[in-house]
Amino acid sequence: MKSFFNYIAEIFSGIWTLLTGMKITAKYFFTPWRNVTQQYPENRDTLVMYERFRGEVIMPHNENNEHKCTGCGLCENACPNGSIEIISKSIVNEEGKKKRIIDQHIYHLGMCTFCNLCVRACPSDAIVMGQKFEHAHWDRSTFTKVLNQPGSKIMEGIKE
Amino acid sequence: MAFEKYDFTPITQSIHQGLIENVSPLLTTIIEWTIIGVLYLLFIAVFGLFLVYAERKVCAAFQQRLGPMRVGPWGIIQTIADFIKLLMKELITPKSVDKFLYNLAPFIVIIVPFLTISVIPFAPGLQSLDFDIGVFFVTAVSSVGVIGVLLAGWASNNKYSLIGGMRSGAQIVSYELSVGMSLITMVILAGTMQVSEIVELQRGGWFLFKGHLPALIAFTIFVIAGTAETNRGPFDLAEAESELTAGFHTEYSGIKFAFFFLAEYINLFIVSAMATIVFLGGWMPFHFGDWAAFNNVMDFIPGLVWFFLKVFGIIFLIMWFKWTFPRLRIDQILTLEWKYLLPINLFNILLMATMVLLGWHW
Amino acid sequence: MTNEQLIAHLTSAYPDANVKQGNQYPEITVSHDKAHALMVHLKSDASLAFDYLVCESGVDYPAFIQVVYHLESTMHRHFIVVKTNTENRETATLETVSDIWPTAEFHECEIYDLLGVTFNNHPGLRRYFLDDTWGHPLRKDFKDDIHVVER
Amino acid sequence: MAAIIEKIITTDEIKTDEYLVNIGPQHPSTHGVLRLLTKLEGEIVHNVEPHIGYIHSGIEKMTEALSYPQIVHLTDRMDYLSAHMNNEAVCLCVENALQVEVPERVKYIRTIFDELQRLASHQLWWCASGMDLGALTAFFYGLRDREDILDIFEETCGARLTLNYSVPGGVMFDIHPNFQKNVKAFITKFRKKLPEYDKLLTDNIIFQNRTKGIGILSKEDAIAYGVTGPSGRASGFSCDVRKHHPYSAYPYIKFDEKMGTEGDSFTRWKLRMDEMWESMNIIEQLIDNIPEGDFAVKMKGVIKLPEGEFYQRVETARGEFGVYIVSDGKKNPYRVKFRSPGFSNLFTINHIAKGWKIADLVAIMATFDLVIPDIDR
Repeated sequence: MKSFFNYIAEIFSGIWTLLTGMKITAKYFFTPWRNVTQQYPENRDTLVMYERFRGEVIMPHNENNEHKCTGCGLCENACPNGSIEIISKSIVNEEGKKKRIIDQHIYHLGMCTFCNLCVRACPSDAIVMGQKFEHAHWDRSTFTKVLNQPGSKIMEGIKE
Repeated sequence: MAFEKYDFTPITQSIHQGLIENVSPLLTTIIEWTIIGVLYLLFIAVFGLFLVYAERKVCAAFQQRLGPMRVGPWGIIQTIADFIKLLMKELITPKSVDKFLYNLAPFIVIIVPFLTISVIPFAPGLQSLDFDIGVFFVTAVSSVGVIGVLLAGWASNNKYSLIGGMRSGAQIVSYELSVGMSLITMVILAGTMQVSEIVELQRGGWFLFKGHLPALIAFTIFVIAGTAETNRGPFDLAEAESELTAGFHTEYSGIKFAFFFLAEYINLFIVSAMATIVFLGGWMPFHFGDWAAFNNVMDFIPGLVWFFLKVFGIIFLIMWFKWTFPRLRIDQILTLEWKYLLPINLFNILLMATMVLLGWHW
Repeated sequence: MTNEQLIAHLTSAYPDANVKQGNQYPEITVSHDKAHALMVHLKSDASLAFDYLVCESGVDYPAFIQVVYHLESTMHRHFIVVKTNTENRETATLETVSDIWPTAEFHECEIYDLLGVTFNNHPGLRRYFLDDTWGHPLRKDFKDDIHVVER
Repeated sequence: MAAIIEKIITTDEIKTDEYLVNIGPQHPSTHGVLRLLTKLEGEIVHNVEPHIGYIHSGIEKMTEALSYPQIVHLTDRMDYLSAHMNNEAVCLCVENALQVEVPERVKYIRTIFDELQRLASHQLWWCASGMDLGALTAFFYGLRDREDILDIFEETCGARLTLNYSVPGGVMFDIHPNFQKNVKAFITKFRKKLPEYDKLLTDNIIFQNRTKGIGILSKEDAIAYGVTGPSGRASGFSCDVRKHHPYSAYPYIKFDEKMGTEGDSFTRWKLRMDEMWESMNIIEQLIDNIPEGDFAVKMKGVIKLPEGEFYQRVETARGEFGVYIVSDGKKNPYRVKFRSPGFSNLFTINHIAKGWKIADLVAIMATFDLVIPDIDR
C-alpha cells in the first residue's frame, strides 16, 4: 500500500516540477518586451562599440596629414602572426643627414588576431585599435592595408 | 440557437443540389470529390506553413527572441520562402538505399494526415466524412504513419536513421494505446463514436466539464500521448537532434523532407483537433451555466472561430511542452507509457464506466 | 612531506637515481631501464603514494628524448617531477606507465605521435593527432616545407 | 511453434550484431570536431573510442618560435571558454621563473577575471548541456546571461572571447572605471537568474531521470584517469588547484571547494551549478577591495627566462591546466607543454559510457564539458 502512495506521490511531484519549468518559460513568453534580440543592421546607427574594443589596427592622422610612426619596427617584432610589415626608406633631411623614415606600414587584417601586442609595443603611440568591426569583403586583397596615408609625414617632436 | 446561423449545411446542400440538377450523379460525385480534395490540399499546405511560422514565433517568444523578421513584415512569408527553397532543392537519393521503399516512405507519412483530416468537423456542416465510427477511424488510420517512419529509417541505409525509425516504432506502438484508451474513456461518456454526434452532445457543456475528474485525467493523458504520437519534444526521440542528428529523415532532402516536416505539423493539428472535438466541444461555444447574456455573446462567435481557437490553445500547449522540457530517453518513454499512463488509463476507464453507470456526470 | 623530507627520503630509498631540488619541485632523474620500477614504488610506497599523474610530457634534446612525469599525491599533497631519458633519439623507446596510472595511456599516445617515443607494453599505441604521412613535429629536426612557412 | 522458438533461444540462433557508428566529427553533441567511434548493440554502448586531432593546431610547436608575451595570446585559442585562466597560467609561469612579484591590484583583477570567466564558461556549459539533453530553451537563457559577462570583458579589455588580458608582469589595461559597478550589477542580476536555471532543468523530473545514476565515475578512477575540475570533484577527488596550490588572490579569500560523492552525471551537473554560486561569492569578496596601485610591473622589452624547467598549474573551468616550460635562456622557449584538462577528461568516456545508452553517452559528454581545441591544442 505504501508503494502505491509513493507511486501517486511520485506522479504529482513529477508533474509539479514540470509545471514549475513551464512557469519559467511562460513568464518570458508573456513578457515580450524583455526580448534580447538586437536587430543588427537596423540598429547600426545607435550601435556604439566600447572604446577599448579591438577591431582593427589603425594609425590616426591629424588634420595636417601627419602621423606619429617613426618606422622603428617594434610592432613588427611584437606581432605573433606577421601581420605587420614595415617598409622604410631613407631620405636626406634639411641638415643634410641621412634618415630612415617610414615608407609603408603594411597591415594584413586577414592574419591579425587582435591581440593588442603591437599597440603595447609602440613607443610613440602611433598605432591604436579601431572600433570598426564590419570587415567582411568580397576580395581578400582588400585586407592588406597601408596604414600611413599617402603623402603623410611624421609629426614634429616625435623621438626617433 | 444563435450560432446555428453559422451552419455550413445550407451552402454545401445548395452546391450539391445545383450540381445534381444539372449533371449526372456520377459527375456530381466526381466534382464534389475534386472540390473537397483541392480544398483539403490547400488547407494542409497553407495551415502547415502557418504552423511552421507559428512554431518559430512561439519558440522565439519562449526564448526571448524575435524569430524570423526579415522576409516580409514580421517575417510572415519566411515559411513560404523556405517552402519554395525546399521545392527547388535537388532530391538526393543516396547510393545504397532501397530505392522503392525510400521513395515510398514520405508518401505514406503524408497520406495519414490527409485521411484523418476528413473526419474533423471544422464547423457545423463542414465535415466531409461523417462515419458512425469516426473516432475509431482516426485512431486506426493515424497508426499507418509509423510504417512510413519505419520504412524511411530502414530504407535510408543509415544507422542513425535506423535507430530513429526503430525508436519511433516502439514509441508510437506504445502511445497508440494511450491515445486509444483515453478516447475510449470519452466514448463511454458520449455513447457514440460518430464525431458529429460527439460534438452535438456537448451542446450543454464540454465533455471536459461534464465528465469532470475522469475526463480531466483522460485529457491530460491524451495530450501527453498525442505529443508522443506526433514525435514532438520532449518525445522527439526519433529525430533526437543531439543524438541522431536528424533521425529517420537524415537522408531525405528537398520536397521529400518537406513531406515529413509537413506531416509532423498536420499531425499536430489533428491531435489538437481530436482533443478539441472529444474534450472541448469541437466548434461549440463556451457557455457558462445560467449566464444568459454571456452565453448569447459567446454564441455570436462563429463555430469555425471557436474550433480554431481551441485547436490553437492545444497546439500552444504542445509547443510549450516542447520548448520547456528536456528529451526523455527511449526506455523512459516506454516506462512512462507502460508503468504510468496505461495503468492510470485503465483505472480511468473503470472510473468513467462506473460514473456513467451511476449517472454521476453532469 | 615537505620538499626537503621528500628529497631525503628519495635519496635514501633510490640511491641510483639522481635526486635534486629543482626550480619549484624535487626532481628525480632516473635511467630508462629503472624508470618503471621506480615509479611502481612511487605509487605503492604508502609514505609517498603518488597516485595522480598530473602531466606527462616529452622534450627533445640533441642526444635523447626526455620524458617528464609530474606526479602528485592526493593523500599527502606533495609533488614531484620524475625525468627519464631514452637511450637515443633514433629508436626512442621507454616502458609504459599506463599500468600504474591509466591516464598515462593517452599522454603516451600523444608523446608517441608528436615526439616519436615508442612505449613498450602499451595497450593501444596509436597516433592521436596526425596521420602516418607526418613525421614527429615536436622534434627539433622536424622539417615540413609544405605546412610550415618560415618567415 | 513453441519448440522452434525454444530451439532458437537455446541455440543462440538469433544473434544481434554489434555495429559501429561514427558519432562525429560533425555531430551536434560533440561540441566541436570530435569523432567517437562507438560500438553499439541496439541502443547500448559497448565501446567508445575517441578520435581526436581534427583541429589540431600545433600550438606547442608554434610556441617554440614565439616570445613569451606572444605565447600568451595563443593560449586563448586552446580552451577558448577559459581564455583568461590559460593566459594567467603562462603569465604566472613566466613571473615565477623571473621571480617577479606582481602588484596586489593585478592579483585581484586576475582573480575576478578568473571567476567571471568561470561563470561565463559554466553558463555556456549549462546551456549547451541543456541543448544536448533536448531542452532548447535553456540554450538561449544561458547565452543571454553570458552576454552580460562578455560585455564586462569587452569594456575592460576590448575582446569578448580571446581576451589576452594577462601579460607577463600584470594585465594589459587597468580595469575600466565602470568595471566594479557593472560586475556588481551583474552579480545582483544573476543571483536572481540562477534559481531559474534550477527550476527549468535541475529540478525537472525528466532531467533528473536522464542524469541521476548515469555514467558513474568512482573516486579511484577519477584519480587514476586524472579527471580534474568539476567532473573530478563530483567523484570526490579533491583537485581544486585554487585550494591546494593557491595563486593570485586566492590565498586571501574564503571559499569552499565544492565536492560531490556520487560521481554520476547529475552530481557533475549540480556541482557546476554550485560552483557558479561560489564564483559569485568570490567575486563579491574581491570586487570592493581592489587595492590601488599599478596594473603591471615594468618588464624588459625582451623577456628571457633563466635556463631550467618551470611548471605552473591553474584551475580552469574544466579542470587543472598546467604549463610546462623548458627554457634554454633564449627569448623563445625550448619546449612548452600544455597539460589541458579536457584531454584527460575525454579519454575516460569509454570507461564511463560502457553499458549505457546513446542518449546517456550524450548526457555524459555534456556533463564532462568538453572543449575540443583544448583537447587537440
